[in-house]
Amino acid sequence: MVGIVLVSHSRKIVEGIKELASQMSKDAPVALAGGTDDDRLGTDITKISSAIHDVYSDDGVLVFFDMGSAYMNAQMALDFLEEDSSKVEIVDAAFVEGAITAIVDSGLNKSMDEIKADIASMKLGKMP
Amino acid sequence: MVGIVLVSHSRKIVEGIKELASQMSKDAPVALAGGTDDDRLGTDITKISSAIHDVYSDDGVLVFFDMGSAYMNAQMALDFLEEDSSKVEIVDAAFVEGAITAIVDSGLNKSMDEIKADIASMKLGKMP
Amino acid sequence: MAELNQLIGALNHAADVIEENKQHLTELDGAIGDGDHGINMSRGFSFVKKTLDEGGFQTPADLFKKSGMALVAHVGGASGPLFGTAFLRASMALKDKTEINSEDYISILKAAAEGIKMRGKSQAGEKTMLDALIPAYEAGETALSQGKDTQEVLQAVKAAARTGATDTEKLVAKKGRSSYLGERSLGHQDPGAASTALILGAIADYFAAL
Amino acid sequence: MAELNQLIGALNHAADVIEENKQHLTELDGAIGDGDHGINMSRGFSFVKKTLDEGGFQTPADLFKKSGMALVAHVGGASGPLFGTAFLRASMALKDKTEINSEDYISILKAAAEGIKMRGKSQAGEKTMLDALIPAYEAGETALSQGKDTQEVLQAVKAAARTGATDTEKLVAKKGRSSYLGERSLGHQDPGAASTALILGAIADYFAAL
Ligand SMILES: Nc1ncnc2c1ncn2[C@@H]1O[C@H](COP(=O)(O)OP(=O)(O)O)[C@@H](O)[C@H]1O
Ligand SMILES: Nc1ncnc2c1ncn2[C@@H]1O[C@H](COP(=O)(O)OP(=O)(O)O)[C@@H](O)[C@H]1O
Ligand SMILES: [Mg+2]
Ligand SMILES: [Mg+2]
Ligand SMILES: [Mg+2]
Ligand SMILES: [Mg+2]
Repeated sequence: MVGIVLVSHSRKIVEGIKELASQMSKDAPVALAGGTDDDRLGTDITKISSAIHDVYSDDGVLVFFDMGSAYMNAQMALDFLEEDSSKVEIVDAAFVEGAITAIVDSGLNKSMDEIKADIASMKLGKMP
Repeated sequence: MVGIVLVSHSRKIVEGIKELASQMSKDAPVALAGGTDDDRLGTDITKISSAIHDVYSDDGVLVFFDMGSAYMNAQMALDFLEEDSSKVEIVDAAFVEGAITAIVDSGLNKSMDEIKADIASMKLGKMP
Repeated sequence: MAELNQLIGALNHAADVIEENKQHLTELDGAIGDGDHGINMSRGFSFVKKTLDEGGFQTPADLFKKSGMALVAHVGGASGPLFGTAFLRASMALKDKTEINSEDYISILKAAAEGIKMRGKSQAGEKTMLDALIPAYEAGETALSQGKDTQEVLQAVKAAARTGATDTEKLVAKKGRSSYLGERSLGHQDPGAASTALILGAIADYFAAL
Repeated sequence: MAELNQLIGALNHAADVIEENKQHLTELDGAIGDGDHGINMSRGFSFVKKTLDEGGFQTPADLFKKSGMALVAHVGGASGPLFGTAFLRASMALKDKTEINSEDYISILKAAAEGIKMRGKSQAGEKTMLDALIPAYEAGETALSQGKDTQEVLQAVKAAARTGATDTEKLVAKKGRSSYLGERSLGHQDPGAASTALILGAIADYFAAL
């Protein structure tokens, strides 16, 4: 199953999204990276890397993020990834809506490409 | 200033969005309606109505929602509103991204129409 | 067919049946939704029962309005505004009637379905409660046109709702949570259609037992 | 210009200057961002200081790499990956040099700016740290081409960074948080440009005082 990583400045937001999506999809591998290492609003590359690590498999990983600086830290995490980073993709999609669709899709055993097709219409041009 | 109401199945999600946006905009009137009246995942028309009430002014109110059933409950709340519901609009926009933009905009004293123009590109076709 | 007291009895019975089927409805929703439909309906109808206990209704319309408001306020899921709107539309259709006959019953089911369509921007065939409710009132209309008596009309409604609910297994969900699943929703019964069939069945059973 | 020990001293001084200006940077960010730039930078540079204290650097490149990683890991805001990438690019530009001269200094500033452009998908004129850093290395290049000595080059860099940071007041933000404000960002200094000017100023001051 495709792993889903949620990167947000806010721990609450990613916890909420995971709760919501898990009701509809118990099995999808979802990992969270919300807030800084000292639990302020912000993002943490170490949290992001270990979230990717937690849900990594050959099926790939999709990384969702809330705002531009979260994207930069996610990119940074990919640069230093131990795993094969060609299987990990940061996606430009509405955060809550895209993540829920992707989590449900992953639970249905859809492939990376199928999931990306399902969220293609949710692009927002969020990359900085 | 335009009031911003955030309706979500999850209390955590709306609390997180508000925290995030308040860092960038201290003054905008933001009210939350997250979770059911018994604090499960879901939405509550009473919470929605009182959130609208809390931020209502002649400048208008924009209501953001996470998923289709939240929209239905928000519509229901408008049907029963004490305030002038022609000034209250439920918007189809990416939840986190649209809400943050709108909250910052409201803090900048932008009008309903200006805010709606700023989030027009974040439409997702979320109404059921 | 029914005065205020009997309508109260019928709604009370419907609430009991929903409560008995809480687990079943939640399981249906767990398969293709978020697994809360039983909880939502049980909670909503427990407040309907409270409303019924408080009493003080002026007309059947008043009864349906207050019951609908209880659903709107306490269900928490999509079924709240949908069943709530259904009850409110039923209330509006009744105006100041003091008792209702079988024709009124079919009219309020139709009004309820229109309310759901409006609220949910939905229609027949999308694997929702409408796929129980629409065949139900259509069967009622047919029974009426064939000159059937009240009990027969009620039984026709019950049977058609049950069949409609079962037949949602053959539909791909287009509305609500289960629409996220697309084709994977096939083979599963829609929870909202199932609860609709339970309610209409409970009403028929209540009047049959009078 | 500098061996490992002096570079460590210069970075230590830069860290102290950032700490002294924590409040100021946070205020700048409070006006047009989310009000955390001082906190972010202070936290990041406190970990840089820790790294400097631990020591054990093989080369200047190693020093910049480890300092950059400290920023990447602990800043928490956009400035983390951006300054982090800047330091890492500086490290790569240095290769295995054991000391650096004023030409090397300008080269690593240029490499740092390229890193920020890549990471932030940004360019000059967007009201970011680049609007201090780019004029700074350009002034350094000019000073070098005019045959100025190391101290003069460092001072030219410092002065241009400071002017560049002040001039961000005339720019409308196109990147990062402040871009949400559009025209309303006019008249305010970009916090990242301000911290860039502080760092380059601290480095010049450190070497001037040697
Ligand atoms: N747009 C809609 N139109 C009609 N019925 C709908 C619509 N959306 C959902 N439903 C009905 O609501 C039921 C789900 O109710 P429930 O589980 O209580 O709410 P939620 O989906 O919010 O968790 C579905 O089985 C379906 O019958
Ligand atoms: N895309 C970008 N390119 C270059 N610099 C940027 C970019 N985004 C933000 N910055 C810089 O980062 C600074 C803000 O840093 P900071 O406040 O620490 O992070 P955040 O904005 O995530 O809270 C800005 O003042 C600006 O100089
Ligand atoms: Mg449900
Ligand atoms: Mg639900
Ligand atoms: Mg900031
Ligand atoms: Mg920040």
